[in-house]
Amino acid sequence: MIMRPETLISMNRIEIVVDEESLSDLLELCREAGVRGYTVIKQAGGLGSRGERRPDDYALEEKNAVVILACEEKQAERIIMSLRPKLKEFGGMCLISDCQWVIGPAASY
Amino acid sequence: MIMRPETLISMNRIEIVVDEESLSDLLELCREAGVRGYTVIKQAGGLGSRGERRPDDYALEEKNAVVILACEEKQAERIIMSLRPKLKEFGGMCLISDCQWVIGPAASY
Amino acid sequence: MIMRPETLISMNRIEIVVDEESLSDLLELCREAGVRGYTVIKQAGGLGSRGERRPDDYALEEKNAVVILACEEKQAERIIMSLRPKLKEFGGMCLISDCQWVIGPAASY
Amino acid sequence: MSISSLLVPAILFFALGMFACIIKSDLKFPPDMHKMIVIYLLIGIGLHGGKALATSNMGDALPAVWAALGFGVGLPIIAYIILRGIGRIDPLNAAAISAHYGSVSAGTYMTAVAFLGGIGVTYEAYPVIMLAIMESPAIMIGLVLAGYSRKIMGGAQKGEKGMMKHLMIEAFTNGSILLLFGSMAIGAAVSDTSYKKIEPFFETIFMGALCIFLADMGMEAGKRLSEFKKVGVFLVGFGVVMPLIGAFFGIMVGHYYLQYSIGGVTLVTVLAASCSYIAVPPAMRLAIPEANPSFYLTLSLGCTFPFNVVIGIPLYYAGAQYLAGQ
Amino acid sequence: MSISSLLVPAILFFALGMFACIIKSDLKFPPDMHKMIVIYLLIGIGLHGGKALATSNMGDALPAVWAALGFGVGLPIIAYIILRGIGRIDPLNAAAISAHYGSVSAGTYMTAVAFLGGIGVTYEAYPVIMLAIMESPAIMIGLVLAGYSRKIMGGAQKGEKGMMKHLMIEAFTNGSILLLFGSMAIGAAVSDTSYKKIEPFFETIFMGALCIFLADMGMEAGKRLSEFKKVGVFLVGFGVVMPLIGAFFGIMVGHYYLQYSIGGVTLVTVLAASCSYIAVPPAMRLAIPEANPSFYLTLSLGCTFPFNVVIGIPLYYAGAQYLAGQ
Amino acid sequence: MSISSLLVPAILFFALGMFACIIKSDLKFPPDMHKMIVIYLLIGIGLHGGKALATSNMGDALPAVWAALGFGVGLPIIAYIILRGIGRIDPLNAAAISAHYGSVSAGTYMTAVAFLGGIGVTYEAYPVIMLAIMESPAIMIGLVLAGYSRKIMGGAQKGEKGMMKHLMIEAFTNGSILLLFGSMAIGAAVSDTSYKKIEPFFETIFMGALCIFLADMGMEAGKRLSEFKKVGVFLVGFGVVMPLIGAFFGIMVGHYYLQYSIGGVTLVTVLAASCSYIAVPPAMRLAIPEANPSFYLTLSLGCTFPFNVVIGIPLYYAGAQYLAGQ
Ligand SMILES: Nc1ncnc2c1ncn2[C@@H]1O[C@H](COP(=O)(O)O)[C@@H](O)[C@H]1O
Ligand SMILES: Nc1ncnc2c1ncn2[C@@H]1O[C@H](COP(=O)(O)O)[C@@H](O)[C@H]1O
Ligand SMILES: Nc1ncnc2c1ncn2[C@@H]1O[C@H](COP(=O)(O)O)[C@@H](O)[C@H]1O
Ligand code: NA
Ligand code: NA
Ligand code: NA
Repeated sequence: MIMRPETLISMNRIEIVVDEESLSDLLELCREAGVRGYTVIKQAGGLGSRGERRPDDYALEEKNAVVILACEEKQAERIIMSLRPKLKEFGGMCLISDCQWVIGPAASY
Repeated sequence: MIMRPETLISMNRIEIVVDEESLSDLLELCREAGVRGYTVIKQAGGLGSRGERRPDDYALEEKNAVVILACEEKQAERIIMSLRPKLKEFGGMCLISDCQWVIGPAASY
Repeated sequence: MIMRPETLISMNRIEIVVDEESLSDLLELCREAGVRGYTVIKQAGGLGSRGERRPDDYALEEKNAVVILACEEKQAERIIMSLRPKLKEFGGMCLISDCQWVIGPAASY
Repeated sequence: MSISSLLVPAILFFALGMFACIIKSDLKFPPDMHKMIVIYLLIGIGLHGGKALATSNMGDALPAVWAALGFGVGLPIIAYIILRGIGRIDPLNAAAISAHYGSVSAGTYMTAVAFLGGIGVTYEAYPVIMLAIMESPAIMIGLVLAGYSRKIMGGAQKGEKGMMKHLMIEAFTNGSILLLFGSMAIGAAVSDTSYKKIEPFFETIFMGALCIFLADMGMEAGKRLSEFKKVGVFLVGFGVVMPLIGAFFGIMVGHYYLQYSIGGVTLVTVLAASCSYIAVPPAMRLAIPEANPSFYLTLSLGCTFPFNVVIGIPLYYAGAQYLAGQ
Repeated sequence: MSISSLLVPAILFFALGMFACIIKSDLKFPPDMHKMIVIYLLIGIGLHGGKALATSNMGDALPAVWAALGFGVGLPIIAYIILRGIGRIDPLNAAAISAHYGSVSAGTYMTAVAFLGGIGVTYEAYPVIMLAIMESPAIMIGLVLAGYSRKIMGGAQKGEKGMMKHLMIEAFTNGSILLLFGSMAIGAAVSDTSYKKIEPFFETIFMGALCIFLADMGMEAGKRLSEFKKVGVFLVGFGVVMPLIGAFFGIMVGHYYLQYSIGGVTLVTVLAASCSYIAVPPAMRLAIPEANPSFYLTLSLGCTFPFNVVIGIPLYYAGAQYLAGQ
Repeated sequence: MSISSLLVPAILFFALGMFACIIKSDLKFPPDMHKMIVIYLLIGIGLHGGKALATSNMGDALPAVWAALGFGVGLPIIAYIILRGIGRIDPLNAAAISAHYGSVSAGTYMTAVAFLGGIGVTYEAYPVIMLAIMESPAIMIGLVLAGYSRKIMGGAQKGEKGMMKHLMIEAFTNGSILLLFGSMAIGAAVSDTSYKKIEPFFETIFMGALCIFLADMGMEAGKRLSEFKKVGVFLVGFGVVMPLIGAFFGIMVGHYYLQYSIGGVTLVTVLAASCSYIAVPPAMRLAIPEANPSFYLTLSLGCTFPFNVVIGIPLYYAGAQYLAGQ
C-alpha cells in the first residue's frame, strides 16, 4: 500500500456468524468488551456443523446473522478473549483478519 | 497478532458473488468439492461487467448472492480449482484472502 | 498461497458502510472514480459514533448499506483519495485490505 | 353430490400451485404474503369458532378435548411403531416424524371447512377446539419418543430435562396456537354488534383468501415432490397410509364417541388424518437435531398435505356419510 | 353501556398482542404487514373523512383547524415545562419528548372510531382534518424547543436554519400525512357511484383490518414495557399524566369551543391526548440526535398509546357524556 | 358523461402516487405489497373472466384470439420500423423496446375496467382472453427482431437457438400468465355456489385494492420521469405516439372485425395501446443484454402507462362511442 500513513490505520477485522437468536447475546458481550462499532447483516443462511440453515425455508426458517467489526489489534484481542468461552455455545464461526481503516468518518472502533 | 497459536488457525476466506439463480449450482459445486461450511447473503445488488443489478427494482429485479467461505489453505486451493471452470459462466467475482479462524465453535471447514 | 500466478491477481478489497440514504451519493462518487464493479448489501444495522441503527425497528427504521468493492491497488488508491473528503459527511466506516481476485469471471474491476 | 361440487375453488387453486411448480413456472408468492394470510386465517377461524362456542354448551366440549388429547398421544405412538417395526427407520428420525402425525394441519382443516361450505354441509363448533389443542401434546410425545430412542440407542441424555421444560413452554406460547386460542376467546367475548363490524373482514372474504393460501401451499408441496427420491419409497407410502390410519381412528371417534353430524365427523377425521407443518417442525429441529428435517418436511408438506386436500377430504366425507347411513 | 359493549374486538386484539409479548410468545407479524395495514387504514380513514367533509360546510371546518394548530403548538410547550420544571429532564430530551405530545396517533384515533362504532355513537366529520393537520406543527415546535434548549445550554447552533427548512419540507411531504390528505381529497372529489365501488374495500372490511393492526401494536407496546426501568419512574408517570392533561384541554375545546356532539368531543379529546409514533420520531432523531430515542419511543409506544387505548378512550367518552349532561 | 364521472378513484390514486413522487415525499409502499396486490388482481380478473366465458359461446372467442395474435406480432414490427426508420435508434434497443409494445399492461386493462365500471358501461367477456394471450407472442417477436438486428449488424449469433427455446418455455410458464390462465380455468370450472363464496374477496373488494395498486404505479411512474432526459425527446415522444398507433389498430379491429360493444371496443383498444412491464422486461434483459433497460422501462412505466391511464382510456372510450355513432 503506497498510501500515506495519515490516511490509514492498521486494524483487525472480525467477522462472526451466529444464529439470529444468539445475536443479541453476542452484541451484549461485544458491548461489554468495549466495542464501539459493528455492522450487522441479518437474514443470512449457510452450512455448518449443524447442517444447512435456510432463512427462506417455508416450514423451517433458520436465520444467521453476520457481524462485522473493525477495531484496533489490542481491542481485537480483548474481544476475542472475552468472546471465546461463549463461541462454543453460539456455534457458527469467527474469523479475524488484518485491514486498514481509512481515516475520515468519526472514529467508532 | 500476539494471540497464542491455540486460539487461532490460519485459513483462507473465499468470497464469491453470483446471480441468485446460479447460487444453487455454485453451492452444489462447493459441496462436491468437500466444503463443510459457508454463509450466504441473498438480496444483494451490484455493478459488474453486465451493468447494474438492482434487487429492489420494480420491473427488473436482479439479485446477487454473496457466499463467504472459510477453509484451510489446501481445501481453498481444491475449491478454487474445481470452481474456476464454472466461474466464467456464473459471472460475478471470486476473491480469496488470508484470515484466522478463532477456535471455539465446532469446526465446520 | 501455492496457486499459480495465472490463477490469481493481487488486489484490494474495499468495504464501506454508510446510511442507505447516502448510498446513491457514494455509488455516484465510486462511478466517477472509475469503479467498474461493486456489490451492495442493504438492510444492515449497526453501532457507531451516532449510536445504534436498527433496520427493523418499528418506529425508527435506520438502515445501513455495506458496499464491497474489489479493484487493483492503483485504482483503490484513487478511489480512497476521491472518497475521503466525503467520508466524514457520510459517517460509517471504510476498510481496505489485501485480497486475490480469482481469474475466471469477466474482469469488472 | 356432483363432480362440479367437488371442484371447490380452494382445492383447484392448490392444484394450480402444484401445477405451476411442476412445469417449473417462475410463479412465486412473497414469503410474507404467506405469513400474513396464515395469521389472517388463524384469527378468522378462531373468531368464528369462538363465536360458535359462545352459544353452545361448554360442558359438551369436554369429549372433544379428550378426543384431541387421545389423538395427540396415540397417533404418534402408532406412527412410531410402524416406522420402527415395518420401515426400520432409525429411532430418532422415527420419533421426529411421528410427532408430526399427532398434530394437525390448520390448512387441511380450513380446506375441509371450505369443502363442506361448498356443498352446504353444517358442522359442530367443537372441532375447532381440537385444532387448537392438538399441537401441544404431539410435541411432548415427540420429545418422549426421542428420549426413549436415545435410551435404546445407548446415547447420552444430555440436558433432556431442560429441553423438556423449554419445549413445554414453547408448545404453549407458540404464536399460531396463541393466535387461535386468543381469537377464540375474543370471538366468544364480544357482543354481536361488535362482531358484525369485523365479520366482513374475517368471514365474508375468508374463503377467497384461503384460495391464495392454498395456491401457495400447492407450490410448496410441489417443491417437495422432488425430494421423494431422497426420502424413499417406504416413507412416501407412509405419508399416504398414515393419514388413512389416523382417519380410521378419527371417523370412529367422531361418529361413535363424539356422535357428531356428518360435517362434524368429517372435520374430526381430517384433524386425525392431518399432520403439522407449523409448530412441530421447529420444535423437532430443536429437540432432535440429529433427525433429518427433509424427511419430516417432505412427508408433511409433499405427501400427507396434498393427499388429504385432494383425495382425503372427499373420502372422509364419503366415509362419514356412509357411517351416518346416508 | 354494558361491560360487553366495552369489549371492542380491536381493543381485545391489542390486549392479545400485549399478552403474547408478555408471555414471550414467538408470535410475530411480518413488518411489511404492519406497513401495509397502516397504508390501508390511513387511506380508508382519509376517504371516509373526505366523503363526510364533502357534504358538510367547509367554513365550519375552520374552528377545527384552529383547535388543531392550538394543540400542536400549546401541548408541546406544556409538556416541555413539566419535563424541565418537575422532572429535571435534560433540555434536549425534554424537547424531543415534548414534540411527540403535540402530535397525534392515528392508531388511537381509529381505535376511538371503532369504540364509538361499537356502541353506535355518531361524530362530526371535522376531527379527521385535525388528525391530518396536527403532525406538522408539532415537529416545528419540537425544533424551536430544541433551538431554545441548545441556547440555554450554550451549545453551538450549527446549521439550525438549514435543518429548519429541511424539516419543514419533510413535515409537509411526509408520506403518512400526504396519504391522509390525498385520500381526503379523493374521497371528496369522486362521485357517489364511484365511491360505492371502493367502499367494500375501504370501509366494509376496515374494522377487521384494524384488529390486526392493533394486535401488532400490542406486541410493539409489550416490547417497550421492558424499557420502563431504563426510562425511569418519572417519565413513565409522565406518559400517563400527559395524555390526561392533553385530554383536559381536548375535552374543553371540543365541548365549549367546537361544540361537537359526544362522539365528536371524544375524538377531539383523543387527538389532544394521543402522541405520535409515526412522523415525529424520525424527525426528532434527525433534529435532535443528542436525545435518546428509547425515551420518546418508550413513552409514546409503551406508555401513552396503551393507556389511551385501554383506559383513555372509555374515560374520555365518559367525560364527554358527563359534559353533555347525559 | 360529466367531469366528476371521469374522476375514477383508481385514476386519482395514480395521480396521488405520481404527485407524491414529484414533490419528493418519503411515501413508499413495501415492494411485497405491490407483488401481493398484483397476484390478487390477476387472480381476480382471471376468475371474473373465466366465469363470464363459461356462459358465453367459446367459438365466438376465436376472433379475439386471432386479434390478440395479430396485435402481438404486428405492433412490434410497426414499432421497430418507426424506431429504426424515424428515430435512428440502434437495432438492439429498437428490438427490445418494440417487443414491449406487442404486449399488454394488465394494470392499464384493469384501470379501463374500473373506468367503464365507474360510468356503468358493460363489455364482452373476450378481451380478457386477449390479455392472457398477448404477452407470449410479443416476446417471440422481440427475439426474432433481435436476431434480425444482430444479422444486419454482422454480429455473432451465439446460442440463438437455445435462447429461443428457453424463452419460449419461459413465455408459457411465466408466473403472471399462468396465474391469469389458471384463474380463468378455475372461474369457468367452479359451480355458482362455490363462486359465490369467493366472490366477496375477488370481486367485491377488487376496485379498492386496484386503487392501492395504482397509487404504487403512480410512484413508480413518477420515479421514471427523472430519466426522461437520458432517454431523449424522440423516445419520450414515441412513448406517447406508439400507444396512439396501437389504439388506432385496436379500435378498428374492435369495432369492424370483432364488432364488440362500446365497452368491449374500449378494452380491445386499451390492449392494443398498452405495453408490458411485467413479463417482457425480464425476457428482453435475458434475450438482448446489450439493450439498455432504462430505455424500455422508462418508456413503458414512465411514459406509455401514465399516458394511457390518464389520457388514453377516456380518449379511446370517446373514440369507441364515436364509431358506434353515439
Ligand atoms: N467454514 C465456514 N465458512 C463460512 N461460514 C460458516 C462456516 N462454518 C459455519 N459457518 C456459518 O455458521 C453457521 C452455523 O454454523 P454451525 O454452528 O457450525 O452449524 C452456518 O450456517 C454458516 O452460516
Ligand atoms: N470488482 C467488483 N467488486 C465487487 N463486486 C463485483 C465486482 N465485479 C462484479 N461484482 C459483483 O458481481 C455481480 C455480477 O458481475 P458481472 O457478472 O461482472 O456483471 C455484480 O452485480 C457485482 O455484485
Ligand atoms: N468499528 C466499526 N466496525 C464495524 N462497523 C462500524 C464500525 N463503526 C461504524 N460502523 C458502521 O457504520 C454505521 C454508522 O456509523 P457512525 O456513522 O459512526 O454512527 C454503524 O451503524 C455501523 O454499521
Ligand atoms: Na394428525
Ligand atoms: Na397530542
Ligand atoms: Na400493446
